[in-house]
Amino acid sequence: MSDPRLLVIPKRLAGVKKIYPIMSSKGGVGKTIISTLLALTSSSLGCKTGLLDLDFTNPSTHIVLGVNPWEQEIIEEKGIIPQLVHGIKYLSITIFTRENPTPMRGEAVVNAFRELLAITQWGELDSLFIDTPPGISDEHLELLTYLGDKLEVVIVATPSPLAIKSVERLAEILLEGNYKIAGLVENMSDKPKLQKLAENLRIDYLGNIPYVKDIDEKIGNIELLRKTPIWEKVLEIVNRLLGNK
Amino acid sequence: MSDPRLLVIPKRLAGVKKIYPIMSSKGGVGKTIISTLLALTSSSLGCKTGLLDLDFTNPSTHIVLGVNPWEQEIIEEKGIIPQLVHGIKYLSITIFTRENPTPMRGEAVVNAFRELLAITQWGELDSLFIDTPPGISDEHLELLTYLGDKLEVVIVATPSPLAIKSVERLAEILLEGNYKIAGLVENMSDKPKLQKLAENLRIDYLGNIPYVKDIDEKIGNIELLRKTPIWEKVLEIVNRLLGNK
Amino acid sequence: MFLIGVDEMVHEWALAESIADYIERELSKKGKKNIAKIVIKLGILQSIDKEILDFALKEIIKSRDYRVGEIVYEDEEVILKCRRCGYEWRINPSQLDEAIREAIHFVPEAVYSYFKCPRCGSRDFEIVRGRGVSIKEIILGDNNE
Amino acid sequence: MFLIGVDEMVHEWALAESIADYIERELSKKGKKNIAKIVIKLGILQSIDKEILDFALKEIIKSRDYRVGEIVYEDEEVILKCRRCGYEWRINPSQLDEAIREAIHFVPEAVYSYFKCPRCGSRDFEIVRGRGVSIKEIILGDNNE
Ligand SMILES: Nc1ncnc2c1ncn2[C@@H]1O[C@H](COP(=O)(O)OP(=O)(O)O)[C@@H](O)[C@H]1O
Ligand SMILES: Nc1ncnc2c1ncn2[C@@H]1O[C@H](COP(=O)(O)OP(=O)(O)O)[C@@H](O)[C@H]1O
Ligand SMILES: [Mg+2]
Ligand SMILES: [Mg+2]
Ligand SMILES: [Mg+2]
Ligand SMILES: [Mg+2]
Ligand code: NI
Ligand code: NI
Ligand SMILES: [Zn+2]
Ligand SMILES: [Zn+2]
Repeated sequence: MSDPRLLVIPKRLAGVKKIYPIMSSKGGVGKTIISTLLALTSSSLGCKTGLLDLDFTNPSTHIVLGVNPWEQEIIEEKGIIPQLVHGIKYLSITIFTRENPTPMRGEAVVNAFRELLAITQWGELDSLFIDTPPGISDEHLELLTYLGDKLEVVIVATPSPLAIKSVERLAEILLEGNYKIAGLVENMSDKPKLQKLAENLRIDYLGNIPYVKDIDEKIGNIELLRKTPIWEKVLEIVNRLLGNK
Repeated sequence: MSDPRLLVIPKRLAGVKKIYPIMSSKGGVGKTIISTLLALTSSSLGCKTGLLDLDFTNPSTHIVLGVNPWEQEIIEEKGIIPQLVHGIKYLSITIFTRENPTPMRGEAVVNAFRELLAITQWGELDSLFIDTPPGISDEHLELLTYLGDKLEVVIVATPSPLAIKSVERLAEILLEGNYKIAGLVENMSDKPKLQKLAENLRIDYLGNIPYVKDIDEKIGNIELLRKTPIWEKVLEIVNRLLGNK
Repeated sequence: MFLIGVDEMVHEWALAESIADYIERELSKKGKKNIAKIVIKLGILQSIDKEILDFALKEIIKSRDYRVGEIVYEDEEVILKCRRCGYEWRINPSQLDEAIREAIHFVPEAVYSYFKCPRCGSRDFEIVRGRGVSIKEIILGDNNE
Repeated sequence: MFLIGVDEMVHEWALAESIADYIERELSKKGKKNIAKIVIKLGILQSIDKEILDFALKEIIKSRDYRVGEIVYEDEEVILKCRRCGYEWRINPSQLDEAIREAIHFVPEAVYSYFKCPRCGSRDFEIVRGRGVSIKEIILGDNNE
């Protein structure tokens, strides 16, 4: 650990009680929507909540939140302070890259990760939710390797055969490294089908979120999202996660 | 270019007439299914076809093809020869990693990419289809930077707001670098909705593939896949791509 | 520097703290309490405000249990190199549009969203040198104080 | 080596060709036609068959328009280092299960699918040295022939 930035990152997160990265090696299973709604529902329960978008080369939590990256403002105070969006402390690389394409090789991802986390002052938070990209590469390894002790990973999967293999591979990495797994969320699924899988992997089953056909029309509008069954289900899940039930 | 492997990679692909990477920064839009079906339908038309899975940390074309990685065999002849699977020359890193999780940082991805392409003898092919991971990182940049002149990129998108932004960002990178774009495939969409987007970006619209509810039950079984409307539509698209219409 | 309230409160402070922590760790590894000299490289891509960084670093060090003799800053110019066509070029952040300069000031990798190779248009380029803050050298002092 | 038909046809041939191409390019850059000596490092993780590589390389060079005096191979042992806990360890591929050794023989990065840190279980480790084939040194010869 010869990178000075790695020394201050734990300090920047010292006031954060729980960090929940939302992961799945498979893309398109709902990580972005779920991480954003986990943050929003947690905040709606009165918890101090943060949301960090780590999908540097394809950031999209701002689209779910309805935030225009061209209007985000950088607030400097012994670092930078995440902006308050719908009550949550929100940080995405789009505050710097706007809507431009940002292809990054692994080395650049590592630098962006460390720089961003070294300068961001999260303050006091009950929970910080982190949206992660698909795959298992630099973003995930930086999180696990340097913040592993503080993490409780939320795994997202759909009941598709393409997604299930991915869950098994991800769970194997987490289990053998003794990382904490908060549980498995089953998305786009009207009935719970992955309880058995969770049981076999010995991870908590957090619940299933139904497939909602017209969800795309509601993305970007919190008031509309709040009225969907997805919100309701995520609220149940966040209650379970935060130990409220 | 000081890596000796980069010198032989173009030779290994010298007998390949066209290379089609299937790309989208967004995950879960159908890259894997579409790249696999593009290869299968192209082969069904009598074309010599290859399929390469570049999604190293989450490979899944073998699941669509119904190939058991534990039964794949490595054939050595002045390098390695891709296995014939349902008539196509097929190569996935799972031939080496089996079904184990394989987290890789960018540097490892680069090494795996160059090693694999330096030792693989594709022979004579009309078309090589390449499944790529989501995001825009080392796998994509290695392809674009070192094989750019031979590529015709197939972009896949769904009509979701989360996918559209991604397409715009990807197209921007390809257009400004003067890469050839074969066209845009709209997936999980019963009506063509992205024609306008394609037109604005000045890329060919290759067609829309309907949402097929029970597709997951057919994954891994080519005979069942062949009877779906997805196969039919991909066949139309491959005909357009190969200039047969 | 962006919406600056009090000068010394800007984001250079966060970087100064990481340098101070690094020094502290190096000293504690060696069981020492002071360094004679530290050389800090400032890649100009990040447009670090040297005066502010220096002020912050000295303030932080004052509050710590060790001493630093001399702090030397060395500017490093930016060289970018395209992996696709090999073209090398320089950029001078002070001539950039303010918003872009600010973005790169916070996260130098934002350079990938605003720049492409002037010759071939590729965004696959390397920051050969001049990215940002790094510690080039630490010369330990004696321990007798 | 796997399902080997003729010895010299195995995958070491593909690697030999990349070395031969590299030499050719270096020579043509310098306008020379022969090298006195090339030193090739063989990281033992890849279990390269030295005899086969040597045979293939010499065969390919014979067919080319340049000459190579001496080819020297240097084995390099494998050191892996965990990024999470800092633990360093060695592996000896000759003691591995045959199928795993073969996988790593073709693509050394397959090591990430079969190994984890023996101390903390992390797969985020670095191949510090010993990965595979690389060219350590080329000493040019004179040009008069
Ligand atoms: N429960 C759901 N019902 C219907 N569509 C969903 C649901 N969850 C996610 N989606 C859709 O699936 C797509 C992928 O979701 P996203 O959150 O971007 O996944 P990821 O971040 O894992 O790639 C989006 O178009 C989103 O609108
Ligand atoms: N046309 C379609 N209709 C219904 N489901 C589809 C369709 N195309 C893909 N899918 C499903 O969407 C999921 C993601 O597809 P996949 O090919 O793995 O996407 P990607 O490779 O882009 O991540 C899979 O579960 C797949 O079965
Ligand atoms: Mg996402
Ligand atoms: Mg895929
Ligand atoms: Mg500033
Ligand atoms: Mg072998
Ligand atoms: Ni600043
Ligand atoms: Ni071999
Ligand atoms: Zn260029
Ligand atoms: Zn370890």
